Amino acid sequence: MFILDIVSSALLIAGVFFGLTGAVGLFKFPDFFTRIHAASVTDSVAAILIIGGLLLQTSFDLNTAKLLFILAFLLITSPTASHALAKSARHGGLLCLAETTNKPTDERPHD
Amino acid sequence: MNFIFDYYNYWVVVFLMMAGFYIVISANNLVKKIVGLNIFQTSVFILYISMGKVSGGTAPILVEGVTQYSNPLPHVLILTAIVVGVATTAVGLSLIVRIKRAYGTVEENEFENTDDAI
Amino acid sequence: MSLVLAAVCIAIMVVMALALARSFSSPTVYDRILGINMFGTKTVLFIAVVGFLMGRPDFLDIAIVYALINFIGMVAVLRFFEYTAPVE
Amino acid sequence: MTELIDLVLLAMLALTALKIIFLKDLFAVVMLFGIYSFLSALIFINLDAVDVAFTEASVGAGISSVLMLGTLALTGRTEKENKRSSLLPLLVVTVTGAALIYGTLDMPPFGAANNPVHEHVAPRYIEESPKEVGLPNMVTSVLASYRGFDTLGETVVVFAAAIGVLALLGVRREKTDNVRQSGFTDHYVLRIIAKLVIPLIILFALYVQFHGDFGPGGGFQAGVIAAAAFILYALVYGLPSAFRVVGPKFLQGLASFGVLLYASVGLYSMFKGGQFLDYNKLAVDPLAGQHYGIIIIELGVGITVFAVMLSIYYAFASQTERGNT
Repeated sequence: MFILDIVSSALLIAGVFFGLTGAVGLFKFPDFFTRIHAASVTDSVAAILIIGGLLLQTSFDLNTAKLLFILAFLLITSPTASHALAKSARHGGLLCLAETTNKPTDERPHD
Repeated sequence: MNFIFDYYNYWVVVFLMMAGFYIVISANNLVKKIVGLNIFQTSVFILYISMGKVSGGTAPILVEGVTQYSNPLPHVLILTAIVVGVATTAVGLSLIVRIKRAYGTVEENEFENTDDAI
Repeated sequence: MSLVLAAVCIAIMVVMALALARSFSSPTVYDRILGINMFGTKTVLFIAVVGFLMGRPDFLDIAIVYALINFIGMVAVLRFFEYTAPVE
Repeated sequence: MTELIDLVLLAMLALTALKIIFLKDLFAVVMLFGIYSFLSALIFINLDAVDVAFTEASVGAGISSVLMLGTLALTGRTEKENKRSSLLPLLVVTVTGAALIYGTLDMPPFGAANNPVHEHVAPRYIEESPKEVGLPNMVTSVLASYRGFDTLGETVVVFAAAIGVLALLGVRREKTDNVRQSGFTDHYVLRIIAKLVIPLIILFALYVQFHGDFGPGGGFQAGVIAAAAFILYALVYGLPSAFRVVGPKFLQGLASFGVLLYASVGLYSMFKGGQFLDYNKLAVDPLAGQHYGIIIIELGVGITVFAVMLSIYYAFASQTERGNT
């Protein structure tokens, strides 16, 4: 049990680390598309690690199944949500940093 | 110090209530008024649930080896209140949609300029 | 073990606060939506950890509901945003 | 630890409420209101009210926000500048708030086990309900059995709200030959994923419906979650496709069926010689009777709430799609 606890703690702490870096990236990155990258990539890694850490503390009952369901659901929906958001932003005429510095016109990108 | 820990929950609830109340009486836009009403309503829910909490108790779902449970009665009252709350919110919002169609605006101070014909 | 869980809990609350701050003051409306989405996914993890911290992990159902509603809310925001986007 | 979490969450809640006051962009206001609901649901979990948290997360954050967004699509998304002075409202709010704070000082301290609230009927519910009703979830036993009459009233109120919304807005069925393209036609990833996720959501709704006796959940929550699955379908694939799956007329029938199912349990128990909604008479063994009664009325509640929430959404969405061509 002792080893399981250590592994579980390590996973949890690593997960929280990724969550924090994602949150910092939300503020530090220069334009929207890099920010969405920071937020969503670290988000999915953090979810895997934290739920993995919690999985080691269950005793293979209904809770394990529920945790796996949450993990699967998050892994399906959260990248989809990020993708849809990025696509809507692109559609709505938001430019990434390279485009705004190269040609400062406000023209709408054709996709 | 103990005094603060005994009451801070109620005080924050009062603050939230007043925030909702302020939105209701000061906002011009009817949709924002509905949001304010909902904030007020949610703060009342928190007040009820705070009263039902017992320190050291746990959720009122029977488990072995636990004797101290939180009070289930406020939970029941609030559970149904939430569903009824969303139903009344829906009626309010549909009234707003009709107001927009009849008067062309949802800003409170612009109604004076239109006549009463629907 | 519960010490680690408590620390993780506090750290997730910090992340939630940061995401909330992002959605309070954001350069574009999409950043606001991004902050809110991140807030939602973090609350799912928060509920899971709190369940284990309090020793009643059978409340993971609520975390599932959060994940569901967060996704549907996100889709609804994008959908109705397309309708409302032209600001006169 | 509970107190610390409570304090941090309440602080976030207060900040969100403050931010909502000052924002002029109504779209952001509604999104922050969704966060506000989420945060209050977290507080409910922390204060042991798991069933309430379940309801608040699905109903408050989900359905309310979606309906408000639908309204905004029709009424415009910015609040106009307010020329009136905000001094008078501030004064009113300060005076009322001070009076309420003065009133809280007379209240019993937060969390004490011997508060008056905990000494009236609550001990009976906690000690006797597992024996009398036979369910581990006390909230469900109180909701469905001890206060069954009250819950019938709530279900009727929800039903009446649906009638009100439909009378005000109505659901316009578009003719099938000129169905406009609606929904996310170019979000292919979203369309595929929605197809994958919707069955999972409906499965989860059924789990919540029938597991509500043992864990958090029940008819109200399950109905809302099932409605959310169909709302997701309508959002992604457009309203006409959703009408082909579940038509508005069918939903109206379903809503009344749920209420009738609930009431008929009460009538049946009267017919068997008991009081209205006296589940003990439903079977030979009173405990089994309680079980049957609770399962059936929860089903009635679930069906009504599902149908009502979905028809309200249909009413709003058909207005939106019509208003923005």
